[in-house]
Amino acid sequence: MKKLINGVETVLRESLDGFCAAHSDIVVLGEDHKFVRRRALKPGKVALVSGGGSGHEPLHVGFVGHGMLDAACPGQVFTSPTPDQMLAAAEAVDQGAGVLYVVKNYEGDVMNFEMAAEMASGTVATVVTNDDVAVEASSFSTGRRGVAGTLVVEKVVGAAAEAGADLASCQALGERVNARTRSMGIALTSCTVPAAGTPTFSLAEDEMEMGVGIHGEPGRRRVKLMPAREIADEMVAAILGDFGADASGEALLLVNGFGGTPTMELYLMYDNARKLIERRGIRITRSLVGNYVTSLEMAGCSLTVTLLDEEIARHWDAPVHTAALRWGM
Amino acid sequence: MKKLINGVETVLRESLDGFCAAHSDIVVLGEDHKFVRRRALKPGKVALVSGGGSGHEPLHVGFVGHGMLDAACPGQVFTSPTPDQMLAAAEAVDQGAGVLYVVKNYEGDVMNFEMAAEMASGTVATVVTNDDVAVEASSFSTGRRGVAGTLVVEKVVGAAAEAGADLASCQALGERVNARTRSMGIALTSCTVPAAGTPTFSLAEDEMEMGVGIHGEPGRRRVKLMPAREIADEMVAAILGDFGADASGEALLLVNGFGGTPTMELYLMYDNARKLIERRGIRITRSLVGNYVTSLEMAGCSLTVTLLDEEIARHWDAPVHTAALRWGM
Amino acid sequence: MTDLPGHMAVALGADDIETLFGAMARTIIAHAEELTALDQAIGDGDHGVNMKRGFEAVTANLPAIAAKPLPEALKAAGMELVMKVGGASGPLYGTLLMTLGKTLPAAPGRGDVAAALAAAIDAVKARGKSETGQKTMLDVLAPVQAAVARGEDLATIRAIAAEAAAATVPMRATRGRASFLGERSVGHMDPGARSSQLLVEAVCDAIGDFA
Amino acid sequence: MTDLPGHMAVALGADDIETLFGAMARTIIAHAEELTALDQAIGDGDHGVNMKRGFEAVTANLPAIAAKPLPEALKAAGMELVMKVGGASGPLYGTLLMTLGKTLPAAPGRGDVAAALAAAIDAVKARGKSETGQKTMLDVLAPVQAAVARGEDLATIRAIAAEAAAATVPMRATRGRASFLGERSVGHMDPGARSSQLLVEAVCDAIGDFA
Ligand SMILES: Nc1ncnc2c1ncn2[C@@H]1O[C@H](COP(=O)(O)OP(=O)(O)O)[C@@H](O)[C@H]1O
Ligand SMILES: Nc1ncnc2c1ncn2[C@@H]1O[C@H](COP(=O)(O)OP(=O)(O)O)[C@@H](O)[C@H]1O
Ligand SMILES: [Mg+2]
Ligand SMILES: [Mg+2]
Ligand SMILES: [Mg+2]
Ligand SMILES: [Mg+2]
Repeated sequence: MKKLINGVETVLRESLDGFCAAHSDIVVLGEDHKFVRRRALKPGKVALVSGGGSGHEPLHVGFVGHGMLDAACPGQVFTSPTPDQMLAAAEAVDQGAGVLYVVKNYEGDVMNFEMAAEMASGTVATVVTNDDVAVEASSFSTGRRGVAGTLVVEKVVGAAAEAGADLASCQALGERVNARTRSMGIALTSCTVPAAGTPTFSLAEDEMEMGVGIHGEPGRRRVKLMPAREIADEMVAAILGDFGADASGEALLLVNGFGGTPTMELYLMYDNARKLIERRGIRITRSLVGNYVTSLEMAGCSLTVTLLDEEIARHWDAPVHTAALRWGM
Repeated sequence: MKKLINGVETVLRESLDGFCAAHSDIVVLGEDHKFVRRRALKPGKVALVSGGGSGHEPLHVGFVGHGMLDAACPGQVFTSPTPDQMLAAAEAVDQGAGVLYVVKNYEGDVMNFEMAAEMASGTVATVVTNDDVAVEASSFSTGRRGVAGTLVVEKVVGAAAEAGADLASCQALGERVNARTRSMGIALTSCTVPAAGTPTFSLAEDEMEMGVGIHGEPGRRRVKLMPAREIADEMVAAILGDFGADASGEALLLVNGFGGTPTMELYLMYDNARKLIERRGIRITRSLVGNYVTSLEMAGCSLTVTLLDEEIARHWDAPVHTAALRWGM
Repeated sequence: MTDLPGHMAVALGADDIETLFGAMARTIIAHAEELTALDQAIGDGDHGVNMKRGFEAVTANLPAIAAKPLPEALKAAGMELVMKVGGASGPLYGTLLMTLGKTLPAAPGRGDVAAALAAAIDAVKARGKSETGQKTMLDVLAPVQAAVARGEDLATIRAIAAEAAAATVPMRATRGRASFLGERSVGHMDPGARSSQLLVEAVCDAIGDFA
Repeated sequence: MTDLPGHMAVALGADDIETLFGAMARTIIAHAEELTALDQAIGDGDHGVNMKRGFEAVTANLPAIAAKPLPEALKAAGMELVMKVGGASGPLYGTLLMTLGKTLPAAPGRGDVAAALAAAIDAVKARGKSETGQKTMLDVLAPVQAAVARGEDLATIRAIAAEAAAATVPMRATRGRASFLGERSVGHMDPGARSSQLLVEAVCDAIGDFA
């Protein structure tokens, strides 16, 4: 395992210390490293709290700040945070208008946030994101994973909360954005959880995983490495096929790197995906390309498409000032 | 070689197409993919043009936009662009106040920009960046490489040009920022130039390269993998040692990922480096952490320290709106 | 067939509780790498790491935990797991222990144990929205509860736990991260089933020692 | 010792020029992987890729280039390299060919070739701020020029080019990317020295064919 660390026990703590020192104009570290919160809270605003396993940086701590999250709870690498973290975070940022938890759909995350909500004293609502089309949804399964589309939900609901929307509206908007968002990911290499010390899976020099999540978990299928165009084609087909007849009008396209793929290749994937999507009559009017919801050093990427409407586009465009997303201010 | 590409011949073209489509609000692609320029040019402003081999994205195309570059010329991967590119770019963005070339100190880049300057019809000045302390400067050698510190020069001079500074002032400021900037890099893995198809070098599971540049070139020394703290210590010592007695006051610290290192580790390195620097009596008042001057998928990072003064800090803080750096607007 | 040790019907002392939780913690910590490797195959490679972190916390607080009556000790250990393990296994094992704590009397007999286990398993199912047959820890916990209720001896209970864990290998997961793999989850032992087996074995050993 | 072919003192025809540049292009393209591998060891792994791109452009424009008189053909090929190769080798080989074009008469004799090569090497030194002994292409070009000036035959010139390239192996680089490696540049052949050797060999072959 080749990592820039001092020991597997202190990775998370040292990384959070660095993050909060580098962005001390935006964030404050909670006690015992339980959460990262906005430096400047806004009285009367619905508080947005997210969290999840670490190793996906900048998600979620990089999205704490004006126009997005009020707090994020970093779990151990790829492990849901614990209820005490969410309770402490909610308490630190609750401004009397209630707390909205944004939770990615993994049983661990859902159960821990659920326990926190049960223990909470204030008003709590939850939005569960499940944008990953690689996993077939079925009432007999855990359902779809929440992946990079979570960023879109956090940005859009963050803007609405900033603009004064109440808890119920924020929750409804979050569910609506999630319902209009689909993602799919692929990996060329695995990643190594520091505490595990060895790669989660291994791929031959000519293999790739189709339909991976963001935890270095194996995908749906192992296939031969394909040209970027064919990879994009399969991803776009899965995403648009899942939208079905709903897919038209304007859309946001997020090409998300998993951590080990060069920016050059991400833009190349964007070029291929965009052309395929526009050929289907959907106009890409908002774009984001980069490492936003990562899987440590995994090579690969995901595509996320959100079907826009006036409200969602307006909130996407609204000013945001976080460590990882910043515009308009 | 595992890459998200359609073929080594088209990597650069498709990637630039994607970049310019994703950021069409900011940039325009020049004909024959010779350069990327700002969409909105500012009459009467000194034009800043940079460029270099590709594979370092977001450098330089990601720094084209308000408050930074007017144009960037992307060469083939790790290969200086050619004089016709620089001539075409300069012609496209020259607003009558002259053109300043920002060139990283590699013989290829220097010679190609030199030929372009010799062929140019308008007024041209050049700043050559050479911030890499890993290479000993000597009159008998090529001198130091220009690495991640180039970002600082481009940002600061870009702000000055935006504010109306003339060509001579921009050049002088660029040289001053460069003189106050030092960097040093390390690598845990190599990278693979697409057209070459195999990694440039190879490292054992317990080895690292101390003092690498940004081209997957071998470093000064191959050493056993060390804890992050010791790595940071050697890098900080090299940088501050080179500044010598000049090193005091406020500084900017850039922890730059080479493309394959997780964000989590970059912040951990920031934490370690910052503490070591502050212990030496220098106050870190500006920070930047992320993949900005990359080496394809190489794992590793560089530290850059710029000693600030009021003018440099003010230009660093000034609004910028590019694909990769954005604040204040 | 020997019965569960008779003195289970009297209150466990601090030493007994320490032996019980100590045994559970030791086996989890000793098998952490194996559990992680199982989770690398069909999950996200953290089950051993998670469980180890939780049981290290239990170990660190063992004197305080063992000083309490058994029901309170179980609740405290369960809360420790909830606050330290994270992931899916934290809330589930936490719920299991906390519900045992809520249901068991201070001096439980065999019937009490069977009933408390049944209640705890129901609580896990409610928390996990899961059932047996989905390739999870429940596929070990449920047959073990049934064996206790039937009055099987410790050796038989151990054997049933081992068989049940092995029986998850051919299953297709429909809950937990392994469910994302669909058909590809077949052919691997469920990590949570294995950790449940280890815990059951540790408890059997500890109880055997009391006897 | 045979002299340079006598008809070098008459103007080269389009066929001869096509043969000359065709031979240079073919050898560079055929050895591109070797040149890249040399550059991976002490540079950035693109020398073969760069030179191949440049000589493919020369090949694509060969009819137009060969239609010009020799001096113009050399300038055109040099400009092609400048605009296509990039890196350090583009301006340097471009300058070499362009200066040859500026210096050689349309119907050069041996003395003209030696003088033109000397001028072209000076131009490369000026462009590269370099000298011989720094582990670069100059360490092949300079001894080859000296051999031409001394009147060596083609076989000797080839042998000198090969020896000169091999002699860069033990050198420590003080120019070019290899200089960043300091001591670690010792023990590897300079990629530009090798490409110069290949070009010299190709020219010798082509000239031999004219004879
Ligand atoms: N809904 C559920 N019901 C019961 N057990 C579950 C459920 N989800 C997961 N598990 C158990 O948890 C184990 C995984 O735990 P762990 O790896 O620590 O958490 P995570 O899956 O969040 O990484 C699985 O092997 C399975 O036995
Ligand atoms: N200043 C110089 N003078 C002469 N030759 C040089 C100089 N710098 C580099 N070279 C030659 O160029 C070769 C490298 O070319 P290439 O790899 O194409 O360019 P780059 O070094 O820019 O990647 C070296 O092997 C060396 O022979
Ligand atoms: Mg997990
Ligand atoms: Mg090069
Ligand atoms: Mg797991
Ligand atoms: Mg090279």
